[in-house]
Amino acid sequence: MSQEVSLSIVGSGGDGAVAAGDIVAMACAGEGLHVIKTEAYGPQIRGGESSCTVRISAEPIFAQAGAIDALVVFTWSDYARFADELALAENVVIFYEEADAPPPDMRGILVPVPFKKIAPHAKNILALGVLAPLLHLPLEGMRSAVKQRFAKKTATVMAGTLAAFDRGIGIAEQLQCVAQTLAYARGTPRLLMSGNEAAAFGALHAGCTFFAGYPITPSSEILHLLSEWLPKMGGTSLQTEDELAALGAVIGASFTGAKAMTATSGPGLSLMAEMLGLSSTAEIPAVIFNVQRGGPSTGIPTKSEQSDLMHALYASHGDTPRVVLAPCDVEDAFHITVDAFNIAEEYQIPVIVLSDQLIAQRRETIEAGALVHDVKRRRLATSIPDYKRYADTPDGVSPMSIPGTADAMYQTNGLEHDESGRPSAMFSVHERMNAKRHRKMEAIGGKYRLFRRFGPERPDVGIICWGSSSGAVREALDILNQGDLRIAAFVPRILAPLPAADLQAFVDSCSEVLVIELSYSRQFHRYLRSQIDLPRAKTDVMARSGGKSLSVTEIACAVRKMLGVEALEEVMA
Amino acid sequence: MSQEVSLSIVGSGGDGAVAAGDIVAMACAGEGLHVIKTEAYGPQIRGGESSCTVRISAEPIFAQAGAIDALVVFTWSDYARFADELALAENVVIFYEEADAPPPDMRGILVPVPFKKIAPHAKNILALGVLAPLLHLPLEGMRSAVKQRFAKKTATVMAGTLAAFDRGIGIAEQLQCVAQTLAYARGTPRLLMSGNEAAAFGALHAGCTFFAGYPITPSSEILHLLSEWLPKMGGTSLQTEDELAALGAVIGASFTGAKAMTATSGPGLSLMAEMLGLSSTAEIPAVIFNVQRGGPSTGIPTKSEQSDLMHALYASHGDTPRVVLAPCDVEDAFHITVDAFNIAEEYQIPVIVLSDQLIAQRRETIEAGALVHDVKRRRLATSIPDYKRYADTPDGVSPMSIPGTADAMYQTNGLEHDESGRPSAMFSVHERMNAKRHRKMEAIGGKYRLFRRFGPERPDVGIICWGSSSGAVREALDILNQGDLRIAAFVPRILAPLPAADLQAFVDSCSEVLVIELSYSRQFHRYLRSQIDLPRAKTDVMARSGGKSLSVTEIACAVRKMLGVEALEEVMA
Amino acid sequence: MTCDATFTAQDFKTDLKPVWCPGCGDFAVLNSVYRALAELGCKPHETVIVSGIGCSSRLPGNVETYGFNSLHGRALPIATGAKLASPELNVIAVGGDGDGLAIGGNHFMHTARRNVDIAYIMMDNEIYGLTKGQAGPTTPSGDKTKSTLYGNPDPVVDPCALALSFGASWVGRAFSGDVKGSTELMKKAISHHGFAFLNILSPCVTWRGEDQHKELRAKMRPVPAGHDLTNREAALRFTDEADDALTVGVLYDVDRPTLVDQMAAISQRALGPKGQPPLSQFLNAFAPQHIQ
Amino acid sequence: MTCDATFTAQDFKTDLKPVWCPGCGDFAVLNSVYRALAELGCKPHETVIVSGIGCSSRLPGNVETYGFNSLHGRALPIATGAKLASPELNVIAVGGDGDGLAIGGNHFMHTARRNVDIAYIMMDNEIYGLTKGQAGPTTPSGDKTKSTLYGNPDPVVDPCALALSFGASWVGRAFSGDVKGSTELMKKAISHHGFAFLNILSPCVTWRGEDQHKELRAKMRPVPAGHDLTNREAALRFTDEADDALTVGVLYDVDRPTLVDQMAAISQRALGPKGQPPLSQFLNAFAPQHIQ
Ligand SMILES: Cc1ncc(C[n+]2csc(CCOP(=O)(O)OP(=O)(O)O)c2C)c(N)n1
Ligand SMILES: Cc1ncc(C[n+]2csc(CCOP(=O)(O)OP(=O)(O)O)c2C)c(N)n1
Ligand code: SF4
Ligand code: SF4
Ligand SMILES: [Mg+2]
Ligand SMILES: [Mg+2]
Repeated sequence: MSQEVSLSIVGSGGDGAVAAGDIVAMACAGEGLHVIKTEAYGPQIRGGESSCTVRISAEPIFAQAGAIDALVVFTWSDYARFADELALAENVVIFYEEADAPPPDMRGILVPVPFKKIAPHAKNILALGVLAPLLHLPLEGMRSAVKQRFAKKTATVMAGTLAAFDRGIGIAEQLQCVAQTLAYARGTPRLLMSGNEAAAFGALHAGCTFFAGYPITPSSEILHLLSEWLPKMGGTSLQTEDELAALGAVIGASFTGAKAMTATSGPGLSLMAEMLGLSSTAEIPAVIFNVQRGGPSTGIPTKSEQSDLMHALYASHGDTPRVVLAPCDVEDAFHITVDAFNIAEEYQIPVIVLSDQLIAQRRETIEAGALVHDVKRRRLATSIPDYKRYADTPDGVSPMSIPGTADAMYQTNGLEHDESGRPSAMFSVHERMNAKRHRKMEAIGGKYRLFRRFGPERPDVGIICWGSSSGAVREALDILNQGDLRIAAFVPRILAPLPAADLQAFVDSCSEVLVIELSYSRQFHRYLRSQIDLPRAKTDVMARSGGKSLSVTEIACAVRKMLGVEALEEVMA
Repeated sequence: MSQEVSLSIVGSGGDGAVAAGDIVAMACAGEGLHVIKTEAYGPQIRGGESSCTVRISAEPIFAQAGAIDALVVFTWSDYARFADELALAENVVIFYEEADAPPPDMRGILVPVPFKKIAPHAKNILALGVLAPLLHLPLEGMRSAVKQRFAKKTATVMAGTLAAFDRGIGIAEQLQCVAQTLAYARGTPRLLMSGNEAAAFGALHAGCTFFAGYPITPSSEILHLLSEWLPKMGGTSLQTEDELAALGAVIGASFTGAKAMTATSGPGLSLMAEMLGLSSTAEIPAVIFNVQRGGPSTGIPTKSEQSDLMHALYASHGDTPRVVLAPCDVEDAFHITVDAFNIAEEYQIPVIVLSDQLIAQRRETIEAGALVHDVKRRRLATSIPDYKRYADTPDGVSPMSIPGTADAMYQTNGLEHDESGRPSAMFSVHERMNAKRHRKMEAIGGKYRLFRRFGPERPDVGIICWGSSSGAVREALDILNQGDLRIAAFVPRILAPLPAADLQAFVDSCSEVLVIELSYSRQFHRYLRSQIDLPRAKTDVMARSGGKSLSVTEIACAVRKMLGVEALEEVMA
Repeated sequence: MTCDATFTAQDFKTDLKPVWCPGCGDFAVLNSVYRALAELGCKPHETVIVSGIGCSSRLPGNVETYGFNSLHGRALPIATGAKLASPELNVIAVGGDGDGLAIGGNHFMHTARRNVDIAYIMMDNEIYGLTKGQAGPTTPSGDKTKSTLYGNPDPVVDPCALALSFGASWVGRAFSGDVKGSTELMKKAISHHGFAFLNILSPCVTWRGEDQHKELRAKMRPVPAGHDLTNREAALRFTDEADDALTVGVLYDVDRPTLVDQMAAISQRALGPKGQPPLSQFLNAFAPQHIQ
Repeated sequence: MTCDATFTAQDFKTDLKPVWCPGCGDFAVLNSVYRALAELGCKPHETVIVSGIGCSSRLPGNVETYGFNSLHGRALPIATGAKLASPELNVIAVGGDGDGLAIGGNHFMHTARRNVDIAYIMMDNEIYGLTKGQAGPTTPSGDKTKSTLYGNPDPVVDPCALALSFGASWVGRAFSGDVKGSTELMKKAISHHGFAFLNILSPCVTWRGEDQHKELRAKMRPVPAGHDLTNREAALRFTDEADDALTVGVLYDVDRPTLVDQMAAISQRALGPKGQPPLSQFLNAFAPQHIQ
């Protein structure tokens, strides 16, 4: 018995590996369990190999599965594709298609099952039936989840599917093998959402009424969901001809008062560099939701990486203030999105959210009650005598009028301009306006000190990381701190303006510092150096390419190596 | 008598202020003098106010004019526009249009001249006639320069123009005023070129055979010159529909073996972010010549700034290696352009040159003999058995085959790919290829330690600056080091990879460090912090918006203030 | 578009001095804009003028409405966003030939295709004015310019022909020197339900020479009587005229659903008979359901 | 283009497995490419295939020539640079409808206008395939897709109509299921002197359903005898057909100077009678001249 299990299903297109994972995840969410579900695909557009991994736990979890306790393999050649990415537990139980012999060097408890013979059209559900009793997964919940998933199928198909599930249970009962089983107490059902879904909900919650976007993996779900929901909520969603037009339309909509957003991934964000500068200079709120994938260039569209950081921080010629936020997990994708709107609107500035494929596309359980967040509004100008659109103010924010407002008309532009918005090439105006625009960053920094801190005070090692890496780091802390080590972590959720004072205090409090990131060129580390004092002598960096998600073990090893305690036994759960 | 004089002519469109400046500059270049000529314009597209300033010296000079010794004003309202930008010497002599009374608070030696009455169509040449004898400018040289400038005019017009010049001389002879006069010995004639002209020549010298660009101030002269010259030299110049297409065409041409370049300014560079990543990932050489202007967004197109640095260093999502070079002056625009081609070709990497409006559009004398520079070639693959386009090598450079080569065909892409160029989503391939691509940066850094260092060893203050700022810094050193101060400067000409070891050694050798840049958000300083150790306690930053060029006095004051020697008397020449 | 208040042409002037060269055709375009807005009775504060970058794109700064001189080539996406988010506004886009046909050509295509309910006024001087005289898509083939010293290698395009192929529902052509004609055409373009494209030939005295004015005026002729405004093939013929002809007037005018109409219909379909759901309904798809 | 060596269709295959879904129309396009190249006698190493991003744009990876799967929408500028810099190469561009008409629409316009001497093959499945089924410019109006749940609000475009309006000098349409017909049309497109645009309808079984194949085949009919290939108006009529018709074949074919021709002429004019000057002559304009 264990408080958690992880299972993985590997197959080809049509095998329904991913659907099976969804069903398990939803069933467990219904029991109030904590779940994190991830998927992976081969290069084939469809019909290629896919794998789906579900980690289920009675206690809160923050990272995708580490070692797999139970594995279903429909074809070994498909498994081979993912072998690198799937860590198998010592005593893993493997249910494989009887007709396909396992490779000779395959370790684990190997159990052949005639999936194809018994349920040629519902192999995946049959497999769930086998897994459920062995792992102690909720049988009724799984039946419900199957019905929910196939709600649109005919009664006959549904009946056949449920029968396959029961056949699986029957098979399991005859098996002699012992798998890791789950022990838990049933709780309030949880939502099961992906980061993209949470972000779309966050946008709607924040009052977004305009979305424009261009499809791109792994962000398209936001386009799909907002195309479905905005028209219901009195808003508009537009698929544009390209990303330049998408951000352009967002700026146009926002100019007339709408809360507006676009969503994209690296290549699209690159194309938005010029428009970003316009939003910043004309001081028109805009939210740019960017889901990072493997780069550079077209890179690896389906995998996660943290390498759009520098582009997000610095793209666009000239001195262009912008805000950069980064969610830590699925639920946080909701909060950060609302914050993005709040900051964009309150400070009339472009806000880039840097999510990543791992957060965006993994499904995670969250408490429905957690999805609340204060919503802020724009500082509007209404019929001000002698209205000056860019009037200088202590925090740099000038009241903004919107078309339709009489007596507060203005003509704006991306040229340097004076308080009225008149183009000016004068140095004095330029310096004053640069100062005004950048002053907003100070104001935001003062108000939005968004970060998370985990672990004990005065740590031996203080980890600094961001975005999806924080999940694995948080779990690594739990493991590492079980002995006498004192490891802590600081995770900024706002990257620009960076909460530099808080971060510096953290760094100063640490004996050693470890920066962790999924960027080959160490973008985060370089950025931190530019913003705070990070003494070389006490700083280590664990940076590598994305394309494989950060594991808890990887982090634990890095910390131990740093402290020279490699020899220590593993204390993994 | 002095070894240098500076003069300025201010007028409206049609007054010919700029033409007059050109003539003086060319005449002085013919005498072997050192000249730096700058222009400034109001917002009017044509017919608006303009000013032209020429600094002439018997000794080498590196910065535009400081205090103006002689000023010609055709209309005081035009002068008012530039008053902020023109520093007048204590004893400035001002020749103004008799019909337009000077403002009451105007200081200086005010001399009314009936320009309009005497030479309504050649006021500017008349003014030159007045200035020439008073400042001891070369009379014959100026006549030649007038002829050269108006070579295409009719004989009658030419005669009238020359007559105006002589009338001016006549007027000068009757004047009682004493101006700063120039003392010099005639030398070998020099070339008079702008940075854009030198860069276009550099490209041709380097063997560029393909140019594609889209017009944009202040880089268009490169497009114009290469459109004129490439067709003569067996190459091709293409004006594309936009900047994305321009860099795309460059990459396409380079893919087939051509040495290829584009030129642009901030907004265009922003649009090139995605293509830049393709060049880097597919490892196709490309030279991107970017002339910085005031930003952000459309900003101030006609003025200089150093604020495209971060975009040049970091634009494009993902970990995208690229090289960034920056010329220090007009002659250097030639050398850096040749280096840009050399590096791009040798290392199959995109190279961005960051020039700026001040270098690009000012005209400066240079020695014709200085325009020589070694030219390098691409590492070509020819019929290699089992050819692998991206074969891993110690320096990361893989032999490149070009279409037309049999038995070395390959299919490339911007996806992550293996040694053969095959798309791959595998982590191990991704990490290996990221490493290979970034290894080239190390190789370049080892070979191209491009920087300039001025001033004594172990300085009290070490200035770090880049690009056009270095001219004023160099002159400030000369002044500051006249007393007991020991001031030095380090000017990297390659910004990525930064010559970090050399720069660190410099920093370590300085008691204090002053970073100087024209970027409100201190881009250079932030970048330096990320790359080297720049202790806060000994570092000061002098950063401000562009839009007004850096003056020698400004720098000298900053250094003195830093050292607490403000009280010291000015030692300005 | 609300058009009931009374504002004079004068009321639409800002006190910013136009930056154009003396003699530039854009002055006349600006005058026509003032008049058209006044004569249509447009309310300044309910009007938005969006432009790109270029000499011509400076126009919004001179008109006392909401104005936005944006980025080179990007006026139309911004105008689209403005119109979709606030359909009650009168949204007008203006810009140059380079802005709209070179760098902005793709947005022209898609904005016309979608029939976004805006008027798009292209101030066509057959050259890149602001950047000092390079060839653009409307520069005659063979012409020598700053960037085409040996003659422009590219064939010239007719902006109206493109607008027609892109699916614009209203297409007109004007000559800026003819302020009265231009004003009338602008009024029609602004009043049109859907995407209205008006190409105004507007001379650039600085880079196309002083004669462009005279030449254009000499070529100008009205749309012949009897031209069927709903016939695209017929309209296209005016875009392939002899060198000495320039037909001005409305070339094409049809009514089809605009993008605003389409979005309204989508909203209707999305809402269904039950009307706006509570936002919490969004979460249903992500909540485990107990299904018997 | 050099076309004298003998390579078989087989010789043009790389050993990379295509990533397409079983049943995807693009397999047939690939087959036609192999055959066309072989039958034309193209030399693999003198052929360059450039694509954008999309399912269709993966094609160059499967063809044993020089190949470049570049960026979404940017195949044509890259192909233009390749052709201008190396006119002796046989340059072919391929890609999807979204790639060429949405994000890449502007390059399509200008590359056609300039008559760049390349063949451009658009694999048109009326959908964004790679990103999993969003509407594109060729998706029928009203269709429900991932991004248009309540029906596509945008009018559909005909790529051949656009090509004709942009000035393409050769325009053809094919159906990928008709490998023989497609091969013949590709051969003509590749051999054409100038910009040749071939729209190949290529079903996406995954996002447009299994019926797209059958439907397209049923609609397919040849260009009627007597069609004047130099008549643009006539060609345009095939781009505005009834819903149940899909005319395949060459729609338009004229000869006019290509951009390569124009550039050669420019070089001639630049050189003048004296031929290539020494580079040092560049500096003359910047050297003070002693003029008496
Ligand atoms: C991205 C970008 N590229 C280039 C420019 C430079 N630029 C400014 S205006 C212009 C063209 C102007 O031509 P047109 O649109 O015809 O307007 P006109 O000045 O002739 O009225 C160009 C290329 C820019 N501002 N932004
Ligand atoms: C700049 C950029 N935006 C978006 C994408 C995502 N993307 C990849 S392929 C594609 C569209 C594919 O449609 P199409 O061109 O018709 O090709 P198909 O897959 O249908 O063959 C998109 C939007 C991208 N790669 N780059
Ligand atoms: S350059 Fe031409 S278009 Fe621009 S303002 Fe002058 S005349 Fe008008
Ligand atoms: S998604 Fe469609 S276009 Fe893409 S490979 Fe599959 S069937 Fe072909
Ligand atoms: Mg123009
Ligand atoms: Mg498609």
